[in-house]
Amino acid sequence: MPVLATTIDAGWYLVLASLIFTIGAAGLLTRRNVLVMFMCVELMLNAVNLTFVTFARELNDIRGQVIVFFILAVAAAEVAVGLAIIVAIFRRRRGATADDLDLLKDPTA
Amino acid sequence: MSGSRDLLHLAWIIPALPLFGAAFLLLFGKRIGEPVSGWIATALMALAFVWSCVMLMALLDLPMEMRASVLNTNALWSWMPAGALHVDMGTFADPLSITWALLVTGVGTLIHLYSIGYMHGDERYSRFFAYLNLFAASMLILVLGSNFLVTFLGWEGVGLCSYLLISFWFERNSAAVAGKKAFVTNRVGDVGFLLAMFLIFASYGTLNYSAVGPGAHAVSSGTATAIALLLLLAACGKSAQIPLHLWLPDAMEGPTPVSALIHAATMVTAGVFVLCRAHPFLDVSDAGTVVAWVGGITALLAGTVAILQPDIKRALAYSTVSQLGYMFLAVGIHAYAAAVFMVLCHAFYKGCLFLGSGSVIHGNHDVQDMRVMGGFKKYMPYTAFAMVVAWLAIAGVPPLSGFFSKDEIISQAFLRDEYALWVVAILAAAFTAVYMTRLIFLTFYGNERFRVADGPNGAAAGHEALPVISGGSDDDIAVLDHAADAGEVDPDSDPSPTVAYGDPVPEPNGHPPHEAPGLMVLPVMVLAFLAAVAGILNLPFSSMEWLNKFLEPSFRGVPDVKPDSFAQGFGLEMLTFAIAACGIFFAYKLYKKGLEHADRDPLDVKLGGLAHVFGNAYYYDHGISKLVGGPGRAVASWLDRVVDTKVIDGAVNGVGGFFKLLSRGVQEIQDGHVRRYAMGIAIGTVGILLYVVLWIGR
Amino acid sequence: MTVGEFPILSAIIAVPIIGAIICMLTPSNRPEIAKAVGYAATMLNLGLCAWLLWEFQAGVGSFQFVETQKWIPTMGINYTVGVDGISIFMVAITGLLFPLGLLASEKYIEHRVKAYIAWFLFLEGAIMGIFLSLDLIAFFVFWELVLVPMYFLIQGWGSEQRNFAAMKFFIYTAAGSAFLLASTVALAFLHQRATGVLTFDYRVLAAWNGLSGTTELVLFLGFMIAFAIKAPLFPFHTWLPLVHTEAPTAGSVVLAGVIIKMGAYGFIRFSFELFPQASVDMAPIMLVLAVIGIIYGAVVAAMQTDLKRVIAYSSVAHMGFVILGIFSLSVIGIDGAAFTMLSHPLTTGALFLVIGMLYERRHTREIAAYRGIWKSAPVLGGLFLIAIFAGIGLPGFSGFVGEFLSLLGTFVYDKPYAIVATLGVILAAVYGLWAFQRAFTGKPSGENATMKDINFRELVVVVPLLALSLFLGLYPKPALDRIEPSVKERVANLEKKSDYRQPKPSGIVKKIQQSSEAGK
Amino acid sequence: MEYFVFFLAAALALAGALGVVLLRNPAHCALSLVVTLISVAIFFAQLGAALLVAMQIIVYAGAIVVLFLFVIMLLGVDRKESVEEPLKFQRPVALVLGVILFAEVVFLIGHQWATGASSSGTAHAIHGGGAGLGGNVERVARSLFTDFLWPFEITAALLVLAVVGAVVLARRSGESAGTVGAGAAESGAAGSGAAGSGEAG
Repeated sequence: MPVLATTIDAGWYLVLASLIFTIGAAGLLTRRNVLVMFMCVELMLNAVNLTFVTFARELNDIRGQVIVFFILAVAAAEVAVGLAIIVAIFRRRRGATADDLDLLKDPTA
Repeated sequence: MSGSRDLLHLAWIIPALPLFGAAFLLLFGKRIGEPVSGWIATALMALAFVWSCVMLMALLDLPMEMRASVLNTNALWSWMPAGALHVDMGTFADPLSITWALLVTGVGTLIHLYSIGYMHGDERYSRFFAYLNLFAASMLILVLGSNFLVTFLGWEGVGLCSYLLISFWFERNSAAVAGKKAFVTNRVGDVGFLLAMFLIFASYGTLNYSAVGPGAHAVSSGTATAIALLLLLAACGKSAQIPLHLWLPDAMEGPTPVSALIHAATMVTAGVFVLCRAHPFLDVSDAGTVVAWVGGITALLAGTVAILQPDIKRALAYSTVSQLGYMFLAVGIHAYAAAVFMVLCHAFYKGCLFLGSGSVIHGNHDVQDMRVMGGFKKYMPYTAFAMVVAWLAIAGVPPLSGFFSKDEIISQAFLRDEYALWVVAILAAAFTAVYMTRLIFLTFYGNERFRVADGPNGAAAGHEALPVISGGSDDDIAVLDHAADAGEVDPDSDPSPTVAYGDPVPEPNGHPPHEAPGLMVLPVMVLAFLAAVAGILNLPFSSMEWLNKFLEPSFRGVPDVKPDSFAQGFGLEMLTFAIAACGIFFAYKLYKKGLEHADRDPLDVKLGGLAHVFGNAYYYDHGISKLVGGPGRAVASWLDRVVDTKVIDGAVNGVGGFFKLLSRGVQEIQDGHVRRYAMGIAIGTVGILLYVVLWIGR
Repeated sequence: MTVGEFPILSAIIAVPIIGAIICMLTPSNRPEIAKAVGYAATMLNLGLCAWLLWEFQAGVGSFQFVETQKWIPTMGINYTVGVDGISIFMVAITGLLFPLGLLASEKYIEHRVKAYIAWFLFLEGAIMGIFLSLDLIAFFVFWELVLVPMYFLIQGWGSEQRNFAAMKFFIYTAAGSAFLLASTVALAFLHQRATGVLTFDYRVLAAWNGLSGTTELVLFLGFMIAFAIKAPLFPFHTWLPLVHTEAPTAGSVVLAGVIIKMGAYGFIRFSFELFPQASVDMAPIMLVLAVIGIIYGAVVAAMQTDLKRVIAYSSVAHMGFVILGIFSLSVIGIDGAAFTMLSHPLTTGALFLVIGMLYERRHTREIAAYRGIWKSAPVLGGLFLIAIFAGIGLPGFSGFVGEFLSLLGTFVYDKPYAIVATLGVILAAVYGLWAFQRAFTGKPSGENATMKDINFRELVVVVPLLALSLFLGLYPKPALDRIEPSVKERVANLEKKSDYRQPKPSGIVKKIQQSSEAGK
Repeated sequence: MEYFVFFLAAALALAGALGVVLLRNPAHCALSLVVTLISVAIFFAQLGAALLVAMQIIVYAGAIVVLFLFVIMLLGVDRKESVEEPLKFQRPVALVLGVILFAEVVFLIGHQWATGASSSGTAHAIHGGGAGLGGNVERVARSLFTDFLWPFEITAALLVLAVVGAVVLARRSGESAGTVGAGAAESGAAGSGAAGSGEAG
């Protein structure tokens, strides 16, 4: 397969990636649905992936792509476990939002 | 001769015998039971007495100058080796200690014998004898110790036994309180003893008696005075001298043999013993004056209190305090041999009086209020006879022992130019004659007040006749306990409650008394005999002062003062006797018919307002009780409730509270909301990046 | 049999901890197995302690049986253990108290026996570690480790207020140890800065003595707070009565017996050697606090209505004597202090054990609830009385020896402190006998009249302590012979490293001794 | 052409991202997430990472988003989220933080210090270098199975653990593990989803 190396300046990719990352981060902070928060995490991961691949090209280093490979694998594992936790929580309490999950709080306070 | 010395090194056997008895009876006494345990204890005491006699022979075998030699010391084992301090557990056999050992074992044996009868049927019979043996052992350790610390071991040991025996009938609260009071008061004196030991060690580095003589001369006279005064404080505690005398009258809560043995014959003379042992400190300092005046004042004041006591044992207790005052007076004027002579004679006649009074109480169904006695001579002739002999002895009627012993002290006071003390001593002698005569006449002569009176007085008094017990230095709890005790009067388990001045007259029990069994009468008679003849130990004729000569090695360097002429000596003695005779006559006039009304004492009437002061012992006991029970308790309670709980612990909890409050504020952030935490992370990230940005941009 | 190469000190620390682990592995529905493990471990350790005592050379002041293992070499932290005359008896008494404590808990502990025994064994190991460690970090680790089992013992098997008491104990003492850790680390780094060697070895740091005056004082204060809280020195004592009342019997025994001795031990072992000049300078303040503790503890003890609180406050007074002896800076005084540390566990242990027995019978510690039980339970009452008298310093019992030497040492050093402190013996009689009078004398009624006397198991628990107290009271020489060389070394070092000089005995002493020699 | 594709994809990616954050129905969010993921795949293609393009589509857009939708449908949480924000200041602070974060990152992009320089040896080069290194897939594979073999194996273990963990977590208490599909994460999660649906029904 021929290498489809673009000539677009890396800066564009990086700015775009940081935008997506920031949007994801802001979404994580503002959304209350646990699933959507999860998706925001995925957004941030993707932004980082994009950065990695961009730098892999810029620096002419294949290891950037290898890292992304690992990130993908870890993301898959994370989603599996995370969704399982969400399912378990939903079973126990009918709440849908992260605000319902405040068990870490000292109940006496 | 060296054989005798080797023998003297075996002096430790004297205390070891009763000590073994105490341990044995404490462990197995309950199984052995009555009366065997009593006999075991008595036999061991008798053996100890025999061994003391052997020691005496060994001592007499030595030449005069070797009798108090340091070589008579036998160190059994090294007790407390620490730094420069080397204290041996050892014995020191010299005339002084052997004299006391003979006294303790001799009188002790008699009192043990008496107790076999007296304690008959008591539920803690064996334990009583274990305590008695333990007491004897401690007392013997006290007198035979080779240094101050061993003496202190015995000193505290007798205090312990005194506590145990005073509160022997601990079911009665007043007994328990009295025991505690005795121990605590003694402890005040012990502080003096401890500090004296510290000072002795700090001044010349050893606590051995063998170094007392050179030590006293080596230290400055200020130090010597301090040591002597601290020992005086210790002696005041143990020997019930003013201002620490208040425990002795209350100690009469104990069984009567205990009163005789501990609180008349032996333990209370420990103070005299220690001052005699440490006499070089008195010799080189002026502390003797203080000792003499403490003794003189005690002798006089206790005598004034004794004349109005309704309780036969309390009267004797105050009498003991008074007689001990004489001994202190003698020690204070450096007439040590006279003091020892007095100790011996006093042990005999006071032992006899106490045991006699025990017989009286025993025979009179455990009632010890003299106001409801009278005419007992008819019912208990032997006891009456013995007590009359002892009475004459203590009152100072020649040729009984008391005459010689007391006269010796009074003459010595005069001869040593202590005229003020001499006057005090003579006055005290007069009081002695009065209260003893009163005691004898109220008990054995006059009208028979134990019969139920048909006058209005008897009936009226009878109904209020709950024996209100003299309190200790206790407090509201004790008061409550008194009420509880009063509510459940149980004469069987409440033997002989003491009666204080001003207490209502108990209901006459109506039964005539009976003579005590032979086992009890025998020791009383023996003591009466000794009280009568003990004077020959030290007759005031220069060739017959055997005791003085015997004790001389122990009191080396103390000047002996003799009357200038026989006439002067004789005159002084006759004067003393005349005073005593006046006292006897005065009391005889008042009490020969007994009491017309049980609740009205003629002397009381005669003295008017003074009677209350005398009868209540100058309100000293009340005052101390009020002080300890009032402000003392208030301060302690304030320390507990306010200082400890509020201030100190409050500060500690306050620190905790402050942090708790602080954490309340911080806790708001940690509210368990995941997104809040995420926000925290975000802020942190932004912050770190900001730092990086600024770091690059600088 | 000689110790030889056998690591006996490590074994003494390890045996109870291994026992605790084995104990945890036993099935919880078979408490008798856990009990057997507990007895086996404590008895084995007692045996080891006895062996150690036997092998310990008297007359030697330096450390014996020293073992060293690298622990965290990069930080200069080693595991170093050793024993000298001051610690040997603390180890021995710990070894003695634990089997007795276990035996005393036999009836008192009914639920979660396994966990109780495991914690108890763990506690023993930690305490042994404290008395044997010669590395400051190891010492600190064990110091903190003691808190954990103690916390759970109080919290799990205490009385009504146990949660509060456990928390207070933990936080109070942990607060003190924070200062200890800070000072330790600071000391080691200062030493590194001066010499280039980072080490926490006690012996190396003790030999250094290169601190400046102010630094030394600050570090001394850091150590002092930790030790003073544990000791407990007035005014850091308020946790003690609370914890004593709430702890189970064996907990109280161990607490009063050895845990509060850790503070006093720390003063002798660490403060003197590491901060000699500061110790000398601070001695007057420590003496004042000790004297206040003696008087105050005794006065407040008299006012208590709870038997355990009486004894707890009396411990405050007794520890005052210990601190007094230590900061008298004289051989006699420190001898007395070290001896009191050995003797106090015996008497106070016996008292707490007897109170525990009363509690098992009546389920109350209020003095007012008891009355006249000497009549119904004569042996129990007798033992309590003996323990009281032994505790208030009756000559013939070990308490007197320690008290006497402490006071004597202080008197030689500075008279006023000793004079005031001596008044404590009066107050001791007041609280001791008053408590006895209120609880044991009078006419018993109701449950008090039918109270069962002591049984054989309880006799076995109490009698050895009192017998040992009596023995040491009459013949303290074996103990003093082993304590004194170490104490002498401590004082000699103190003189070498600070401007302190022991008061010289006056010339009179020689004269007297000569003249009494001549008499022979 | 390149720029056109890039900006189109960039616009789609940003729109998708904003959709995830702003849409109130979780199902819609998931769908807009797919848009972003596919756009990112396009970027990967532009950047010459052929293997990652395939993985992005299969794993992310395929498996993960499907999983999200599964859970959403299964649990019936496709209700709209309320607009109210219970936590004070959460939204404005999040917005401000987002802006600052973006500014900081962009600032850092402009610095050589942050982006670093190429350290490429021949072994890791994407272009050129030694002959016979093959295409992108081969190069990634070579790197993966030589230098990164150990992390690769650990990742495998991680995935297995994740499967087991997911099964254990999603299993209803007391219910036996039942049929656990070994291997892929999806099957485990799906199994749990089935169990969950039984309860929901």
